[in-house]
Amino acid sequence: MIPLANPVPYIAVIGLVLVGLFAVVFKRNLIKIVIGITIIESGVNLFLITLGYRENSIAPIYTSSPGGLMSLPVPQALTLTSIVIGVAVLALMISFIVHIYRHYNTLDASKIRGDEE
Amino acid sequence: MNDILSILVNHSPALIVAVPLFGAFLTPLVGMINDKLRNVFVIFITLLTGFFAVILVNEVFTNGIKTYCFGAENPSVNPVVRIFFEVDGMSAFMALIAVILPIVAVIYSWGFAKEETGQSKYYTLILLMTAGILGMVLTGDMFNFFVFLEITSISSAALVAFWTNKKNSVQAAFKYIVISSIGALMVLFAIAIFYGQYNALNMAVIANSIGFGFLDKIALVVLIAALTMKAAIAPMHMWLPDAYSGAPSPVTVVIVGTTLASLYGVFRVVFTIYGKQFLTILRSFGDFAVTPSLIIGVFIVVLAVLTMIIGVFMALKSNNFKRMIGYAAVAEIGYMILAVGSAISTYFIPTGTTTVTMAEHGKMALTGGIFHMINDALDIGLLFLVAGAVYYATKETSLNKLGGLSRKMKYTTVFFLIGLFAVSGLPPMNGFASKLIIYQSTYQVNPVLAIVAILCSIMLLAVFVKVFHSAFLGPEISSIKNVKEVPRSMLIAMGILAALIIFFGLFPEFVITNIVEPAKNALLNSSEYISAILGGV
Amino acid sequence: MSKRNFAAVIFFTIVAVFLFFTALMMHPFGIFDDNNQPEMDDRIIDNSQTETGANNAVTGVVFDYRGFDTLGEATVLFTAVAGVILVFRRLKK
Amino acid sequence: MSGMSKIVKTIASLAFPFVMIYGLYIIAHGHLTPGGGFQGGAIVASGAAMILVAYGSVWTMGKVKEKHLSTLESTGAIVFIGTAILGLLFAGVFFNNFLFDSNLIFNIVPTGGSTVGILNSAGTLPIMNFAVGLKVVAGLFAIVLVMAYATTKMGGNEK
Repeated sequence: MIPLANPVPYIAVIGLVLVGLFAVVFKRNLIKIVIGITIIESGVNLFLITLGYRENSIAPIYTSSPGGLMSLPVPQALTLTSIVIGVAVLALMISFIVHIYRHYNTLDASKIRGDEE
Repeated sequence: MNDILSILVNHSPALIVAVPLFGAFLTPLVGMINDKLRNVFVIFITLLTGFFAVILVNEVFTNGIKTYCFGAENPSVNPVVRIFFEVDGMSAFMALIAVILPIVAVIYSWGFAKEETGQSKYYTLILLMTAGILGMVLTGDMFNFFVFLEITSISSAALVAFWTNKKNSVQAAFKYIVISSIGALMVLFAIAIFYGQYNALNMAVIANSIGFGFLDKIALVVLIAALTMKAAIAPMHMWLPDAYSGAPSPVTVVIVGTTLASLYGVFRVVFTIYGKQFLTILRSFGDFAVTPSLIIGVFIVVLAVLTMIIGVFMALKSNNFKRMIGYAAVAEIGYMILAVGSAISTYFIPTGTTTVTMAEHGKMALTGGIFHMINDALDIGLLFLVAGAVYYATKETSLNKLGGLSRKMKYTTVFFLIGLFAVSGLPPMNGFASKLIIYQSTYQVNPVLAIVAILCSIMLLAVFVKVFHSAFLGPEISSIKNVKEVPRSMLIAMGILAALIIFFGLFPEFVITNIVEPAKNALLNSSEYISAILGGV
Repeated sequence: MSKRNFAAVIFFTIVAVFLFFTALMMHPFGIFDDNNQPEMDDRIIDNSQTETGANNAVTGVVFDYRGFDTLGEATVLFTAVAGVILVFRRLKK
Repeated sequence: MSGMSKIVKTIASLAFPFVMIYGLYIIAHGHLTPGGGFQGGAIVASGAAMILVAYGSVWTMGKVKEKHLSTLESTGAIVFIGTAILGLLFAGVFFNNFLFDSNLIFNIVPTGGSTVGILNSAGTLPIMNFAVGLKVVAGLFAIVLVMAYATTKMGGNEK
């Protein structure tokens, strides 16, 4: 029996991942490929955060908290880490693109080939 | 004295990663003072890391699995909340590979990178790459594995683009970082699935509670796809020759380590995390039972054959020294996973449906495969260093523009011959020792595999004989008349690798019993890995 | 060209179908029943104040329970900065 | 980029101190309220990036060298890993929260449950927060600065 209780957040995650994957697989512009990777990353981050939600819960912070059930802290920490990693990768990818544009004068992936000499 | 040593041994899993990280953070500051001081400092850091690796490996091989918890002396194990490092035989084996390569690369760089700008960042990134590989192979936590995977891929991509004035390097770096960041995101996706199901991130905990439902299968497929992508197994091998040939040679030597570390990730996932599920019978046809291990094994063997053949044929076609070695590296990866795939498909078969001898062959294949990992690192590393030396002396990598180097560069020629013999599996070198085991065992599994493997070896020999003929023999080419032998530091680095190759070739038994056997036993014994964390040892 | 596109479409569709089923099979959103209690997180929520002294459990996780991850993450940023500066350096001395 | 109009420059320099104070607050209260080293560092770095956009990368490069940022970043990283190593020296475990429960600084243990929050608590966490904050400020700003400077200096097509 498939548990069908409210899978909408997960479907949103999959939607984001697929949009990103679509850009990576079908687009030729390097900037668009990078945007696709960033969207996949947002999808995965959303997945992690989604896993941490608990019904009727508050943020896991005790400072002046009203009390009650708390949502899970570990996915939030993981997402934080993964966001920073995403920024780092993005910065490096963009700097490679700058150099690629200087060499080839184009951003079309099908025209960017290494020489076989 | 003994006290200090035992403290160091106790903390070696943490220190082995902390030392290169600390060194990497300090390198830019030291680099502002003096170039020579910085080089000495970096070599010192790599040697210190090597020292910690040796005492850690010694400890693991004598006393079994070593765990280290970050942040607490008496951590709670039920549930596991903190990050654990878990070093078993296989991790220790990989740690050895991971510390040998940077030492060689850093010594080589002293001469090789003397003329370049941005050396401080270059050495920083090499140290970071070392730390990343070590973290990947030592950690016992899935998310930690992901973080270190990213460290290695970012630092190696940046170093691939070291020569930003070359088209090939920059586009190879972009290709490499796209592949590796997609791979890393897939790993993260699988981690999220595990976390959602088992509320755990520790590998041992996941391995203990794993089932084989739909989500587990998805996670397995995603993990294997991501890590084989990073390990350059066909059909995702295309980035490897580009990246290997685009990067400066000493960097390539360390990148070989990152590729092997990704391969280690595949082994860890398949053997340890899913090890308990190997014998679940999915469907049986009379006497013949289909198990996950059989499916995974056959799948890996098919990929392996594809990888070997593609690698060898592309190497035959290529006309660039470094690209050729890159394709040979692809083929060598094929050998490793050929052995491991046949091991998986034969060793783990439910009792009653197989004979004991078949399992023995599987075990032997695994020994060969693991032994070949370290041999591959040494052989391919040496060949790339030779190609780097040729490039340093002539500024050329195209075979058409090289010739008659043997008269001017005697030592380099000798090192190339050693590498040639080793990579094409001729005796007395290490490549022969491991490939012989692979041939023997895969022949028992399926003769066709062994025949393909032998044919590929012969063609690899042909490839490198061609290189030897056109680059080192023959008439001198006028454009490279005033070539000189490379600086001493580069010769020393090549000498270290060559000495290890000959040593491994002359005493394979010694190496197998002391290093390879513990690694193999660790892979085959996933319950020990689990109980080291959960079961109070 | 179109053959390659066709293969890409097939690949994309297969991935989409499998991911969709993954979404359906995940545990229900926001609901933790008896055999699916988040033991690790509950332990952190209960003890983070007394074990780390931090009121913010997330900071407790980031810097104490999983502090080594944060070191790795800081290292990733350091690596990226080093990489960017390396890539944009002057090539001639 | 030679900088924007005088209005933008004035507004940016007026807003910069507030952004900075907000970022520092986020870093300092990381162990009590939502936020921490990364988030606060990102805020301060974006404030610095605002100055960069307003005044142009050439002017900014004249004031701040990437070498200094690199030093600052290394310092942050060394403080971070140094705190972890001090845990090894004082408490015998790498990454131990050795200040917590000691009689030095940041040593107040909150009583469980909902509290107002005391700044002087949480052991090594605030130190690590500051180290990471320093690192993130220097790192992100270095990335932005180097990219902006390199692309203005060398133009689009020059090799």
